[in-house]
Amino acid sequence: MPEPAIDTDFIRERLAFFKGARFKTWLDICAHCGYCADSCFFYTAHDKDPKYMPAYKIMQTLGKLYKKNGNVTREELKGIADIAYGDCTACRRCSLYCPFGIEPALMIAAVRGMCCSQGLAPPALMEAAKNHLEFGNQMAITTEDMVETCVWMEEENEEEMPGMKIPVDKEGCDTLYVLNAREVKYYPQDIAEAAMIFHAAGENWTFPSMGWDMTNLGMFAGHAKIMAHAAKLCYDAAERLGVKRIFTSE
Amino acid sequence: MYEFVTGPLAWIAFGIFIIGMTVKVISVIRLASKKDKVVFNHWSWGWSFRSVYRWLIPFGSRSMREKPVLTIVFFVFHVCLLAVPIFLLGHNILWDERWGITWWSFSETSADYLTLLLMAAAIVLILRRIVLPEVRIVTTAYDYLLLAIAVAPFVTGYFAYHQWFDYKTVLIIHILCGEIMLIAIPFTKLSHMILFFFTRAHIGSEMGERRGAKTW
Amino acid sequence: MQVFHDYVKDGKIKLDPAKKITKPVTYQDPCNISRSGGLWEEARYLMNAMCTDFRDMAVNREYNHCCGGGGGYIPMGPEYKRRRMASGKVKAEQIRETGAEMLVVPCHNCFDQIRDLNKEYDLGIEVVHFKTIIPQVWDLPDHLKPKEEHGETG
Amino acid sequence: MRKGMVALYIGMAVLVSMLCFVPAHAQEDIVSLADSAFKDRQRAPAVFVHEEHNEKAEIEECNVCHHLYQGGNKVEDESSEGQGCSDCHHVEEDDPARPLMKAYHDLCKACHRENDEGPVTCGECHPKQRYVLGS
Repeated sequence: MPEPAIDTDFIRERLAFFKGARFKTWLDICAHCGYCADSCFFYTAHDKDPKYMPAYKIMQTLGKLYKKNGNVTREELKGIADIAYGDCTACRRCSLYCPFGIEPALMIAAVRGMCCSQGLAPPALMEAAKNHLEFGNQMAITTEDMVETCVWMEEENEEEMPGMKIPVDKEGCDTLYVLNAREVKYYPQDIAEAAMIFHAAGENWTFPSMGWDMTNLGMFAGHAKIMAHAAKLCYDAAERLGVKRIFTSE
Repeated sequence: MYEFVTGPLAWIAFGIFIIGMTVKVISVIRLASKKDKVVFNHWSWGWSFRSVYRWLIPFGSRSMREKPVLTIVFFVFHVCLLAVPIFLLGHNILWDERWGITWWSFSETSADYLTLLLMAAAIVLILRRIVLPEVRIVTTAYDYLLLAIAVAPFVTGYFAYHQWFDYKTVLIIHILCGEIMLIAIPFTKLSHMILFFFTRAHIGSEMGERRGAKTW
Repeated sequence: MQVFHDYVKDGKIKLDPAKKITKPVTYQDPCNISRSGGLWEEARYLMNAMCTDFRDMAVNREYNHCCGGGGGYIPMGPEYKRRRMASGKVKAEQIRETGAEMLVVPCHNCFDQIRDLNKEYDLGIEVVHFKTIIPQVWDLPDHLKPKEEHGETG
Repeated sequence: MRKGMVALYIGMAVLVSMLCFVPAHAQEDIVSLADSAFKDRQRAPAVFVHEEHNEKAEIEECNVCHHLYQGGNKVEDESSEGQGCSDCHHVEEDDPARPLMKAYHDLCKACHRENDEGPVTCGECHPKQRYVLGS
């Protein structure tokens, strides 16, 4: 099956959108001085292979897109996506080492957005991100499963800590607790541990049946719609239950 | 010719430099207030100033401390680049005669040594670009051109001071090089001489205000 | 993180000094919590409250190195695992240098990544959350204690 | 009586003109403006061959350069030759009578620029090696 052509008009439009004062100034003044190289663990982990130094990664991604004004082939964009997703975790460490305080992480995020729009985000990441839309969390866990897990954890730890509850959707609490969907799927004990601590501290808390996954894979993938959706779920839950604050597990 | 390059052309060069930089600053601020509103939601002058200040003093930032040799070279280069032309006796006399402004000057001998120091620093910077793979990979012809634009007034100035070759010709070339640099600043990466303060202030506030993370 | 710190600092949860962990422990500063979250001193307060031999990594606080699993790297799946392991070398070496036997990390991304690194680089380290460790070292008031005094959980 | 007065006048005039003649002769040897008031020189003294300069520039009146100021106003028809420039202009930069270096620069360069003749750049007057332009 022939791969669809790149929607260069769209890319151009995004490039124009991102060209605010920050991106423009950053790209304009990067002096290619090399201060950022040693700050990047991709660079040091690969025996100082220069192709992993942050400034180069930006030149090869966002720099290239601006230089060609979005007119890239699918092959080229694949290469760009490979760097944007696979050679940078957007940890922002290089920003602290740059004399100009340039933020490659934000630029990588912008590039990811453009790659994602052309279907070039890593498939597994994209799939997990899409789960946010369908299930409200990245692990495709249904609300029933989640509530069941909570009940199971309550029972499991009954002996350990009598009276400990995992209150789902309790209205009028002080605190809304949200967590990483991996906890529910792989480490259910984590919920219990949090519950025990809240219980011991006498916290008046609740756990939402929807909007409990605070991870935002849409953001990592560069999918603005999913990103907004995932964040909204959490805030909706907070509003619905009338809590004063949100605690996240991380 | 000398009258022309120190007269009308000097006016043009300084004019383009000052107007260009002003336009640049205004357009950055305007663009930022239009497209980067998020920056101003949590702006902190305190964090900004501290970030700028720490990066202006030698070894004021962790990044600089981790690369001491490079930092020394960078500082020598930048300090000489700014100080020598501003405090050079010959320039001072010229400004006094033409525009009636004057200030403290270096002695001719110290200016001479500082120029040598700058050229040495420039050579190190060029060698770095050639020798170090992580710098070579990001180096483009444009980077060398910028270095050339920045260093040419000093090389020619050094020649003129020592009156090597045909003095008057060298002097005129020197003045032209200086004017080319002034004109180039607003339109090239050299504009970092002013934009540095903006980007530094931004990151200082960005990382500091919300997170308390030091950007130095 | 902030919450646990406040609980312990405000005395809502009391820690039992006798239960403090004695083996060498280190702490992973997650990018989103330290550099982008500003919560590094809180973590150290907790660490020192919970263990007797806390060893910081060579580069820490806001200058920490990413574990190598951030930015959605973990959910990118198995195709990316080799690259993830290769780039995690820096973190693995940092951990090894501390000589710690246990590593506390408040972030699930880092958690998974460091567990993978543990296997890949044979670090022989126990990776845990604050959540896991606090119930091990706390001093519960009597009315909250289980009927037949267990002491510690696994 | 009258004759005696005339003789006295003539005698004085001769004396004065002789006095004038002596320094004028001495000036023939001037080849540079090495004013001893400058203690630490930044550059070599400016090359200046008095007679040659005046011939070339067609200057006949001394006070074109050896001006005399009184109360801030130039006194026409009077000249100050015989005095050193540094008698009035001091090296100190806050000298109200125009600091010495500036006085030299202004005097020479203003005239050169006005007449579009003669050196105006640093190195033309202050050669790095004196013998190059000294001849």
